[in-house]
Amino acid sequence: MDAANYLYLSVLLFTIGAVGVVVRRNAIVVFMCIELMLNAANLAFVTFSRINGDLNGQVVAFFTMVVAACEVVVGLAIIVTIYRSRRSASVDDASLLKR
Amino acid sequence: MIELALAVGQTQTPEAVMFWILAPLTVAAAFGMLLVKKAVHSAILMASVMINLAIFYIAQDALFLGIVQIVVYTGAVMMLFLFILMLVGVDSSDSLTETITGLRPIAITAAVGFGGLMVSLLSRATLGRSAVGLQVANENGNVKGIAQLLFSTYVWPFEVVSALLITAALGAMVLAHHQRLQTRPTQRELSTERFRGISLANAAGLPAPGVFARHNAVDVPALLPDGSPAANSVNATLEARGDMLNSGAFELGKIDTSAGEEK
Amino acid sequence: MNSLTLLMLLPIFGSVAVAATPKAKETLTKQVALATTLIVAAATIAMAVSFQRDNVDLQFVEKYSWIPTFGINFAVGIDGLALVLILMSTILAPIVVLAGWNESHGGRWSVKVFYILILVLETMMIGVFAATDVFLFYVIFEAMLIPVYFLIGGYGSGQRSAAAVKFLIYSLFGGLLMLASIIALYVMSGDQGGHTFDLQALSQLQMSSTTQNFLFLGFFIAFAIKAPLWPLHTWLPDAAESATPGTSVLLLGVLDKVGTFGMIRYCLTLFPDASKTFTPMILILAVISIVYGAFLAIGQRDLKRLIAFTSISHFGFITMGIFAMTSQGHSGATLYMFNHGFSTAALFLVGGWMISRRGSSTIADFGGLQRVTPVMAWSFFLAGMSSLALPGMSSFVSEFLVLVGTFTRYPVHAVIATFGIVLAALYILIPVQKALHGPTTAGNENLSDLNLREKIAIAPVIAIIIAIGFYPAPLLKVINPASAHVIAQLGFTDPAPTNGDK
Amino acid sequence: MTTSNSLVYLIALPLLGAIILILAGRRADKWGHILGTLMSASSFVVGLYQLSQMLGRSNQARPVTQKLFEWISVGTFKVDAALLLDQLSICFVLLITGVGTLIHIYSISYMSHDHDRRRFFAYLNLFIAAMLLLVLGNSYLNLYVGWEGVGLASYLLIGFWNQKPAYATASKKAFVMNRIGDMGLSFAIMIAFASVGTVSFEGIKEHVHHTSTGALTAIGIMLLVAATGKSAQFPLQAWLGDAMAGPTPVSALIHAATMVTAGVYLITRSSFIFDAAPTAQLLVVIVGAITLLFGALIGTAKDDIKKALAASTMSQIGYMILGAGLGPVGYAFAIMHLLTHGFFKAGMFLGAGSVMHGMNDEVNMRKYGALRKFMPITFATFGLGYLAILGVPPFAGFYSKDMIIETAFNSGGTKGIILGSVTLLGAGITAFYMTRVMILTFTGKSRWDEEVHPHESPLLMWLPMAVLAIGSVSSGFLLSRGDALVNWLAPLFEEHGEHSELLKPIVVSGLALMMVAIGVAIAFLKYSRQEVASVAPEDVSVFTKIARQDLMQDRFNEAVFMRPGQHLTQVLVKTDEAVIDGAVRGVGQMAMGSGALLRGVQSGFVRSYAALILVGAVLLIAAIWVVTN
Repeated sequence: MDAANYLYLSVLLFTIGAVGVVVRRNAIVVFMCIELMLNAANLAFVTFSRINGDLNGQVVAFFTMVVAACEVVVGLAIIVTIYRSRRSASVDDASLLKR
Repeated sequence: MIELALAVGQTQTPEAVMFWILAPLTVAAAFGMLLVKKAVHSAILMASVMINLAIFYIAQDALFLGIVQIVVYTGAVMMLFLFILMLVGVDSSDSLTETITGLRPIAITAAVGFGGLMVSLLSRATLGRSAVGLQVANENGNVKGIAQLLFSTYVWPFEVVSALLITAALGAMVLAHHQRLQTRPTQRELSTERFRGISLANAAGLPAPGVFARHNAVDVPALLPDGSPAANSVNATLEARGDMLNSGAFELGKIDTSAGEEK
Repeated sequence: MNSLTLLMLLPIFGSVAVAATPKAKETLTKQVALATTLIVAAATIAMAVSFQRDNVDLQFVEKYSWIPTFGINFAVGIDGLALVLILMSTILAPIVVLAGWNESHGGRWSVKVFYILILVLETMMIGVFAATDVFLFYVIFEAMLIPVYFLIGGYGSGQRSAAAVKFLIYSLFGGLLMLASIIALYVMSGDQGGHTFDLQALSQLQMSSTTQNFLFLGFFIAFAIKAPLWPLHTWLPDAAESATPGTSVLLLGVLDKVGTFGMIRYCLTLFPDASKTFTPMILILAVISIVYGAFLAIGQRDLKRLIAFTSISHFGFITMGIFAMTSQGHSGATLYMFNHGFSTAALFLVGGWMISRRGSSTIADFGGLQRVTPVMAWSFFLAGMSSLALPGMSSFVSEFLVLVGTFTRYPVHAVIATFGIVLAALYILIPVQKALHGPTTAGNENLSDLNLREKIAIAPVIAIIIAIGFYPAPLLKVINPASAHVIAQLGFTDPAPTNGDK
Repeated sequence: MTTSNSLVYLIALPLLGAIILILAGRRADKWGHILGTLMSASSFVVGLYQLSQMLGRSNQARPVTQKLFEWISVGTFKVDAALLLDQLSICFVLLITGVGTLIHIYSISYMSHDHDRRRFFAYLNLFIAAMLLLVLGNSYLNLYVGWEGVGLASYLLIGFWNQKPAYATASKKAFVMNRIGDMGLSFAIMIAFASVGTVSFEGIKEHVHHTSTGALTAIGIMLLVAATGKSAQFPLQAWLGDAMAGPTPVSALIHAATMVTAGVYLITRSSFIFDAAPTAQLLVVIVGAITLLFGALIGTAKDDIKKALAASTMSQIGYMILGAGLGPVGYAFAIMHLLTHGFFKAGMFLGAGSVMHGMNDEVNMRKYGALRKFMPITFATFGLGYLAILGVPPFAGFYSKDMIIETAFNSGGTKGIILGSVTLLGAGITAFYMTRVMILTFTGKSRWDEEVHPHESPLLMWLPMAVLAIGSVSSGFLLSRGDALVNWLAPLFEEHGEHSELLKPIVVSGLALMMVAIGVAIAFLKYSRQEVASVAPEDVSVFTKIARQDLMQDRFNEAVFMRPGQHLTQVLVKTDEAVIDGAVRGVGQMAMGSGALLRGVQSGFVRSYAALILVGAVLLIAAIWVVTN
């Protein structure tokens, strides 16, 4: 089987994730969509690793996972904090940046 | 299309069977994430995407990553998501109508453009190259191979990432930490407050939800002796979140008339 | 005193001294500032005495390496043109300090800051005329904006912030164009024998006429904004309206001269061919400025704006004289720069006193001042007569030289510009009539006449105006060789008498 | 040419007086008028001394010069501050300082009640100095300094009582209209320099012969423009009537005897240019002819005694200009008329001042009448001036005016007949309006208000009037006896060939006297035989109405220059704010507008930022796609 198919799948997932980030309003869902994009990237890395016959791609994917975990921890903490003060998990409600 | 057909034709190995079954499922689950209203459903769909990905990793000779994906990602991270969801309110459902004008068409057009361009680029880049495969690299086992790289070439990034992880943990703690402005009232104080308060009505505690009402669900207010709903019988969080059912609908004898809710 | 660098440092020392004075003793601060400016003026006069009048080369030349990597030097030197302008600036400075003794009150910042700004500005005023390194000139040209910006925005009146910003942005825009041209010159100098910013070396550059035209415009627009030439003048009335009278004097009297000075020193020297190409257009702009400024002055209701517009008209004359390319026009223009400094100073200072006494700058609020405050009225009248170039006043000599010099080569321009003298009579006599004549209007009965300090401040200005009007020879003898040199370098000779064969 | 070191004192003395009086301020109130008079008188003495010196020299050596210092010198444009006193200048010097001193003396008394009398004398001295500079300057540029100097003095003196808005406006109007004339003078100087290369009288005179007629005509016309401004000639005559706002001595000195005649001086001084430029000369004559009728017609309708005299001045200067425009033959007569006019018109103005002095500053002649009994000396001096202006022999005007009329007739062809007729007609009208002035003021019944108590003026006032009256009587005879003035001035002007005599002098005199008699008779019939209304009647012919409004000159100026000018100014002010500054502000607003527009993108919504990032990524990838394609 052509390994490129995984790449196409990765692109598809990434795109779906990107749309989700933009379209969904629930901060947690937005977060999950970001995770989806990261995972899509990971899939691409793993596939590259296979195509090149080299484990470097897998290591990068591993690092990505760690960074993603960190990001999730902090991000979710932020969501909780925002929820605590604003009683809402909608990203649209946290729009004070413009003022 | 011809290339796609060729690719389909080439996919004959078991891996191909697996791919052509799981890949559509993965994409469908991902799509579902966008479309379902409830965040919990999204989370579950996300988990399924992740498990599928883990299978793809393993299929591509990335055994370690596949396991990590399941254990760390699907197991830990997704559970964290669920926890937070619970904390925020598991029942809350999103409205999918767009409030920012023009955002959705832009997003979709951009996404389609993005996907199309990427696919086009990928097809240019990979066309006519076959994969090398990881048989050589994984000679001593996938885990050993990765470990060798991690602790030699990537030892410095590895350390940095560990620092990052600790920092993130600390950061999360700091963010989640809630400074109390007053000392926590003791049992005694609470009790005094109940009895010395403005009214004795709450001395025996707040009314439980659902009492005398048609439903005894937690989000249905109790009915007072005169038949009007008791707003304070329902958890304030539910009310704030808008999850409380309209008590007017359960009011005795006034089922069809709408009555303003007492505060 | 034979060192320009030292001359430039003197006000800096003074500003340090001013900064060291205790905050509570404002009078001491002012006295230190006044003493500094007086010393600088005396030093400049001493310098002028030892100036060799017939030597057309730069004198008092000094050169120190500043940024060797880019071939930038701290290079100064003056010819007759620069000497006259430095003389004017340093004589005006103590007058401004003395005349505006109380201008620093009611500002955003303390009295000390006001005088530090003035003294720093004085250093730059000397430097900008003395610089012979194009980069140094540019740096001072732009840096001068800073103290003026704060002087307008911090101590002015009315819409002072808006006016200060308008002034700054206008000037910066021009400066930016000039910077582009300077960089282009620098790059070209690298291709032709070594990177340099030296004015002398840059004037020898070979360049195509298109390049020259573009670079010329870069410089010229910057100077046309400074010198306010129609239609780039609209910052001036606003700035003058908001600034304190003293600041206005420095702004119109000295800073704007950098524009006309730059036209001679940089536009004509660096781009002789382009100057010739653009001369017809510039002359038209100059003539428009003369007539337009005069008409606008007639139509003003605010005294400060009126004076600003008269200056636009006068700058039209100066520009016309510069680009008439005759020795009379050139010398006249240079002399005009000197004279305009003093006649505008007189108008602004006396106008400022009138305004501060009355608490309004609307001309209609005055009336009958000649009965109430005869000395002030006389001073204003004489300043006005100088502005309308009455013979016997210094401006007449320069204005007439400009007209005669222009007429010999561009008769039509000169004829139209001469109509400006009728308009000048109107724009001076209308405010004179409204403010000084007529019955004393309500609210003016108890205005006080000039006090001793103010009389001391205005007396030298009027004395210079009248003295130069009758005996301009000392200045003309300094100016003439420099003007003749510029004209000769451009390859022009004065038109010979035609005997009417036209 | 003879040089002298004392010429400068002529100017310096009165100038010093002016400076002292201005700088000394109130401290000089007590002695200011005496100092002013002394300075003027001493200048007169210097003038007499110069005359005596000049008489002692031969005809060609009479002009003297004095170089003071190098004034302006740039390239070939070299102008020295230098003075020239020749036969022409000395006439003016003596007229200015002589009449000037008399008027100083008169003013001591006339202005004694004004607490700004010192300032008045300062201005008078300033005027004397400027006027002397005007006639003594040896180049057009020096003349120009004096030219504007007298304009300034005139402005200050007309507006002496500038607390009255109308007076302040009158002074401004005089200055501005004079400036239009000055502009002509600057044009003349510029053309002279561009075409001849010098601006001194001597230098231009030398080059006249190889300078083209075109250039000379241009210079001549521009000099004429200058003359019309200063001498209140058509079309720049409108300021003179309003200039009567100044104190009466000023009207006598500046607006009758001296400053307004500067135009005549300029044209005579430039005789070498006009003689070589016939077109310009013709224009001079035309201007003179128009103005002499114009002024005379205005004079017939004025009820204000000073304005009637001003109109008369305008008309008489018209005679002089016309005389000067007739070429070499006419210059001397123009100057002669200028001198005699200086005497009799100054005398009459002082008389008018005396009348006003006795009548509580009333200027309306309809409120006078029968003053002969109350002011006998004024009546006598005024009457002598009256006879002089009419040209009744042997009074001064007879000699000078008849000469101009005669020269006009003799100027040849149709031109001569037209000019002669015009001057004759002018003489008739002059007789009419001057008689009217006499009748309304001094004879008939008294028409003044009750509170007025007319009385004769004090000695200091009537003495100068008497002196001027003597001049009015005798000057014409003295100047023309044996062609004294003509011969005196002859070296300055080109020789003139004999003209054919159209009419014999005796015939001209007869005709002139006949016209005068007619004019006087009409005036008698109209004003002496019937009651004069003390209020100007309204039911008058349209011509009278127009004449009362100075033949619409102000209306014309207002409609053609002032209002369009004001509109233009207003439009330009608005344009400047809206269009030019608007464009500048527009650039600023464009920046702010685009900022505001782009700010919409910064909605604060994270998702819109994300969408932008996505769009950016797409664009980036599209770029890669295009590049790698």
